[in-house]
Amino acid sequence: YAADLKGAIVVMDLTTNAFQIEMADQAVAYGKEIGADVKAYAPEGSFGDYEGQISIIEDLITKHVDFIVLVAGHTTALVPVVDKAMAAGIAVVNMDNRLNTNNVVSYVGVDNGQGGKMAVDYIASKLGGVGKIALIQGETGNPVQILRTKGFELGALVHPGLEVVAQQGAHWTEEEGLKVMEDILQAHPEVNAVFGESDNLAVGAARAAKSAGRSEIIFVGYDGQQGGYQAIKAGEVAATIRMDAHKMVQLSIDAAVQYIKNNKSRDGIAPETYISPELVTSAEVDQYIK
Amino acid sequence: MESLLKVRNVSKRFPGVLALDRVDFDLAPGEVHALLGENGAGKSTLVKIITGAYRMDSGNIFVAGQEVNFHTPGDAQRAGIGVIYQEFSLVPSLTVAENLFLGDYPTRRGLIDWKAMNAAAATLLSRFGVNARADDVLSSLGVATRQMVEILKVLHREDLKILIMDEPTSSLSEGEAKTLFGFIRTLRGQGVSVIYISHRLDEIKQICDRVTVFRNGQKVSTEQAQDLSISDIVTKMIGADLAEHYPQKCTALGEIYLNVDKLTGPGFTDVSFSARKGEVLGITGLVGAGKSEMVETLFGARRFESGSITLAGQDFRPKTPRQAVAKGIGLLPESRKEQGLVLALSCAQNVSLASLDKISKPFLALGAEADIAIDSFKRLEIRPADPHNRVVNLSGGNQQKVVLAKWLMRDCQVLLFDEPTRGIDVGAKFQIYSMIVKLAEAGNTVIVASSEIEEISGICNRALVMRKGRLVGELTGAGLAREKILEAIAGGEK
Amino acid sequence: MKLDRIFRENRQPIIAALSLVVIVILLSFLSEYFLTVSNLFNIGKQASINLIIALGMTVVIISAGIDLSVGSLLALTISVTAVLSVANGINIVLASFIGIAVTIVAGTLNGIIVQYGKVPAFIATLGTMGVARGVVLLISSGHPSMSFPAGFLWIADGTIADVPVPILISLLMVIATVVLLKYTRLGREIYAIGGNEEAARLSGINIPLVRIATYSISGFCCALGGIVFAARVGAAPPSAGMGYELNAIAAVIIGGTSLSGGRGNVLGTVVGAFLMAVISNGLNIIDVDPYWQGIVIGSIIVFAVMMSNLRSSQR
Amino acid sequence: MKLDRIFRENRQPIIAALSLVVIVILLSFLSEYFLTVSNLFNIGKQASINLIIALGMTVVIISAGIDLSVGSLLALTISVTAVLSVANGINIVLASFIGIAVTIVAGTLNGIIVQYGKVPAFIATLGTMGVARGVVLLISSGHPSMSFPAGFLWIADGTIADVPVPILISLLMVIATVVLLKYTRLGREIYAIGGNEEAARLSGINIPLVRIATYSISGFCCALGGIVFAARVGAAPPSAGMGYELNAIAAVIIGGTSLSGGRGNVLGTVVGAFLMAVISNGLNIIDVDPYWQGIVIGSIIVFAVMMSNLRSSQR
Ligand SMILES: Nc1ncnc2c1ncn2[C@@H]1O[C@H](COP(=O)(O)OP(=O)(O)OP(=O)(O)O)[C@@H](O)[C@H]1O
Ligand SMILES: Nc1ncnc2c1ncn2[C@@H]1O[C@H](COP(=O)(O)OP(=O)(O)OP(=O)(O)O)[C@@H](O)[C@H]1O
Ligand SMILES: [Mg+2]
Ligand SMILES: [Mg+2]
Repeated sequence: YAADLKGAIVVMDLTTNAFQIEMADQAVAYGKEIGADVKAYAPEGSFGDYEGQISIIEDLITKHVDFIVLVAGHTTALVPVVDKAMAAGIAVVNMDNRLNTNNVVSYVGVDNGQGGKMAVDYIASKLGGVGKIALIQGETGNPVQILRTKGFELGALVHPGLEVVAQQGAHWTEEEGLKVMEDILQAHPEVNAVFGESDNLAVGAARAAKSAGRSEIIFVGYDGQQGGYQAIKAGEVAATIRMDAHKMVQLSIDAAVQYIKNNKSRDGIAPETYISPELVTSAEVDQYIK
Repeated sequence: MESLLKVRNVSKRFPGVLALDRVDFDLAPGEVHALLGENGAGKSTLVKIITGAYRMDSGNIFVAGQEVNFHTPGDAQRAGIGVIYQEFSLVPSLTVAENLFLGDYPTRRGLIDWKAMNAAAATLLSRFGVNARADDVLSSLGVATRQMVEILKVLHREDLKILIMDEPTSSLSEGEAKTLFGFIRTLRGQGVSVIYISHRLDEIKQICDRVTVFRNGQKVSTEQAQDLSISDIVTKMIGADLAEHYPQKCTALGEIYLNVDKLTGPGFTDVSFSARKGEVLGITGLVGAGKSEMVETLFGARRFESGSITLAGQDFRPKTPRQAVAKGIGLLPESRKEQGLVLALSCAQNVSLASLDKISKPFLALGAEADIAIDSFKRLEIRPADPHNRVVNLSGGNQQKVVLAKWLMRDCQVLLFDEPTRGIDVGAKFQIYSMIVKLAEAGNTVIVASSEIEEISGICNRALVMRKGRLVGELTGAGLAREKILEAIAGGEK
Repeated sequence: MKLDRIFRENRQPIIAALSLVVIVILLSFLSEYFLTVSNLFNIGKQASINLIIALGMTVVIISAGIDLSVGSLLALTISVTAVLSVANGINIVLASFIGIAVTIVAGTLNGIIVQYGKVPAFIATLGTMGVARGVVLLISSGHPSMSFPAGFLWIADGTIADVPVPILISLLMVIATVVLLKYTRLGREIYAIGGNEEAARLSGINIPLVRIATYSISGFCCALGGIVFAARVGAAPPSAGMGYELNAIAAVIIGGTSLSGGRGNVLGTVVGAFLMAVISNGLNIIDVDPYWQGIVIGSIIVFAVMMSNLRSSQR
Repeated sequence: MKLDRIFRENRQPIIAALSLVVIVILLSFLSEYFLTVSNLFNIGKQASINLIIALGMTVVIISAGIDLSVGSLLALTISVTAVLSVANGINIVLASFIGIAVTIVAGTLNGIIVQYGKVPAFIATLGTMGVARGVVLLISSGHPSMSFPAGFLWIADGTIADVPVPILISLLMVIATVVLLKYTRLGREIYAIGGNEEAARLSGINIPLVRIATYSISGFCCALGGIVFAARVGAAPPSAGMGYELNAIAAVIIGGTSLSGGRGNVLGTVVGAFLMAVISNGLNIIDVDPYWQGIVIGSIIVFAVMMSNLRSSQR
């Protein structure tokens, strides 16, 4: 029913971030399902190339695509170019990381803060409310990192028995998680649980603990990436906070299609939709492994 | 007799220049064959073509009757051709020993045998009386020492059939040159053929059997050395007679302009002298005597430890060359490639390098810059006279003239010349000499550091003799005769 | 004869320009959207930041230096400007000038460390890259999202005589850099110290001054690039400019400037920056699979440079 | 006399080593956990990958080249090995050898492009960096998570005579590189072409062979680094090795090797790599705020290099 529509999903990173790759893949697949031609784009540059995202959207405006699903790299940086795209009649749906504007067709996302809190709650329940925890942050200064850290910190306040003994920054990669965890194990060998702000970080950190013979430490990741699921199944990571990429993509593209059908009017389209992050442990993990 | 090396009809064109024009050349077994010509005549180009460093455009080369076409210098080396290039082919960051055995290291069980290499190098160095250690890093050595290393690097090879020497003595003093000639004779005795390139024509009669002269990329003639006088050679080289005489020295000296008192620094100790306006003051001595250090210190390129310098009656303590230049001092350094020229820039840009303030108004007057360059090219006969040509493309001698032009443009009151005629052909040499004397006549102070006794004798009003960093004598008037200078230099070490 | 020389001495930028033309022609066959005025302006805007930074980088590289801190310096301008204006309410124009000034000082510091600290430029500017980025994170950490006022965005979105402002700014900077390098004493001295520092010193050139000036100039270019960036994104992301150093250096080298110093020219850099922007824009327009983009971009750049060098250095 | 010369000629690595010692002492006062055997092994393991890559980089830089593709080549080894073994069931040892071989070929290609294509090393390897990363993404795109078998992880976790295997591997590679550079003909020829390529050519050295060999060696080091990386992480993330080029180059230059080629030594690189690893580990151990880490790391490195250079080049 959306035949002949040209669409695009613009993410930050199609190389390192498995969750973003997943979103892109889902969007392309869902496009096929409904007969729209959806292509995935991400900037060439490495971490944090917002400027590259702007260039891509400018190129998409030039190409007159019908809709763009934007996983923005920054809350405000992309607002001007999104305004331009909307003015050019392109349906822009903001997904995942929230833009600081209402001038989009719709926002579909997950509450990252809530996810951070869920992670602490899970750790608290596993530790019986008492223990020492470490936080391994994503790319310092990144908006997603900031939200997840905030959620984690707020969540930790609720559990007076939990003590945050270490908090270190890393890029979003396995090897950074590994390295930071190795150092944490030296300085804070008493640590009982670790929250990694992405599955990559948790998997890398768990690997460090395993090498050091500390398999009893509880690791919780974030995103719901295949690597994370595998690690949960193998018992190395206890849980992850899953964001349902498929569902987000579906809601986003549906909103865009409806907007186009409505003759570019937002009537009847929810301005924002939050889907809940879900906790995935070894009990649920099988259904998600591909 | 069948030629060992036969060059037929070789041509080579560089952008804008026909460097070699259908040249023939023959080298007989066991002869020392001089290859002469003005700066830019094409001598070095022929050498590089023979060894495969350059590709010829057309022509044929035969070694021992076999046509050869070396693609790399390595091929020529394996065929028994050894070359001492005009421009150093040494690696400054490596040690003397490694440079001597570059590309041909002694090994033991596949690994480099450093002990053997250093020992062999030490033997070589002492056999030739070179004042350097096998494990000295080359960049810490003076130009003359490096030249000796360059020579030894080739001489020690055992498979040598043809030896090509492109201006090997241009930075050697007479004593070292003599030692070198001894070895050339020995090699000739062993049947090695030698091509010998030099601008020091007096050397030709000493060691060469035959002489070939090039002019403007063409061969002029080949003759027996004994049949030619030096002035014959000069005539052939420049295509006209050269009135070879030193300019009339200026006699009307002015007041003392530069005074040096008990100056001590790295390389020289307790040096005192003064120089007047209108004077050409020579500084001579053996290689490594400290001449270069001395003049570089006056120029602010090196720091001195104690003593004082007075310039025009005022205390002068230059910390950088910039301060010296601001006070009207110029230095023509001894190593043109490393110290004199910015090879990537054009000739005109090199000429104006020390005088940018003069053409900056506030934007650079590029037209005026080119005009000034063309003007000095005429005065110094720099070829090709194209101000926009990159200086790296000039022949060695012409490059030296560009450095000279740089300081002529600056209009200095004190000019320090360190080996000013290194690598310069006879014709140009006398032009430079008359230029130096003219500068003095105009009331400037000129200091010439040189190990060429001829020029000290020919143009200086007075000469200081240095030995191991100390002033050991002062020569004036009749004392400036050749023999007297030689005697003073050698001193007690005879 | 004259033309011949110009060609000979600028072989690399000229052939890079030819490659650029070939690629443009190819792309306009592959997509109807490519060769449109609006897309060309697009490319101009996209190239502008890299180009402005690369101009400063050209100056530094000609002097035989290198500046890895460009991305961080760009972010520094943005954050200082944003914190002053958005968070502290200082007038945006004044704030921008302060941001630019701070960045020039940081660039100058690079020069001082290289000249007087005798630290290789690579390490000195790598250090500054880390330090400046840290400062950016620190000063903007309390303000996760700062947006610039609409008027400021004119720098990115405005046009003068129908030409987008970022393109005009880059044009002005190109002219300024050409004049600097070709027609001023400082420019000539920059070539001289890059080509042979010792010869330059012995010609009485003030090496410290010239060297430090190159890094200050680079700092200024980063600052200007930062302002354009800030106006383009309308915000002050602390990760702005990450990885820009390699792009800027690549533009310079594609344009025929040699990393070993002493030679190079500005027009080459312009060609280099446009080559990169055109390829990246073109691949998006003709929908090359993102996985393939790295492969295609890498190959085209290597190929373009290879074309311009083959036979050039035959003897 | 002899010692004096050794000191004079290795001033920079020696003072860098002294800075390293000072930092170690400082850190052991700041944290009781720092100077423990287990943490030292930790640092050794963390330094190992950068060190192994930096050894190859040292070789390339001494020859006056540069290799920006190291991170991508490392990822290439990992992905090829993973795809062959994990996804296609080929024996892990065989798969590793194929991965290593492919990477050496890619490194050799760098050398061929630089030598015969006459492309500046910076651009050639920047191109390869993009191309190899693209290949990695392509071949691993169908396999989002590949984990290596437990036996393979021994390369990272195992010990021989109580010393962790990665440390032993780096040690072996250090010895091999020292021998290569100091005691083999190839090694000395690498110095020669870096110090004065024209002189090397005129001395009959086979420039193409030597130059290409340096890039092959770098490729081999990346491959080995990749194997250690894969075993450490236990997975094959396509982003492996991003940004490693700057770290490796920094280690080399901190160790006193000059980017202009012709000089430098392996022990300096070892010191450089350890200096970087110690600082990063130390800052984590003493819980320095992540925002401050960039500032502290940048400053320490610049300061360490400055110390080793001041007065060294006085005349
Ligand atoms: N690489 C080059 N590129 C362009 N022109 C060159 C090059 N090398 C030499 N030339 C030109 O070729 C001509 C011959 O130069 P060559 O070096 O052979 O002279 P030469 O006889 O050795 O002079 P000199 O006595 O000054 O060393 C000169 O005009 C020179 O400018
Ligand atoms: N940069 C340097 N470092 C260490 N030693 C040096 C350096 N430069 C020169 N020397 C040494 O200092 C001594 C004096 O050298 P200098 O070049 O001044 O001699 P000179 O009298 O000018 O002779 P010539 O110019 O003929 O070589 C020599 O033994 C030389 O090897
Ligand atoms: Mg010559
Ligand atoms: Mg001298």
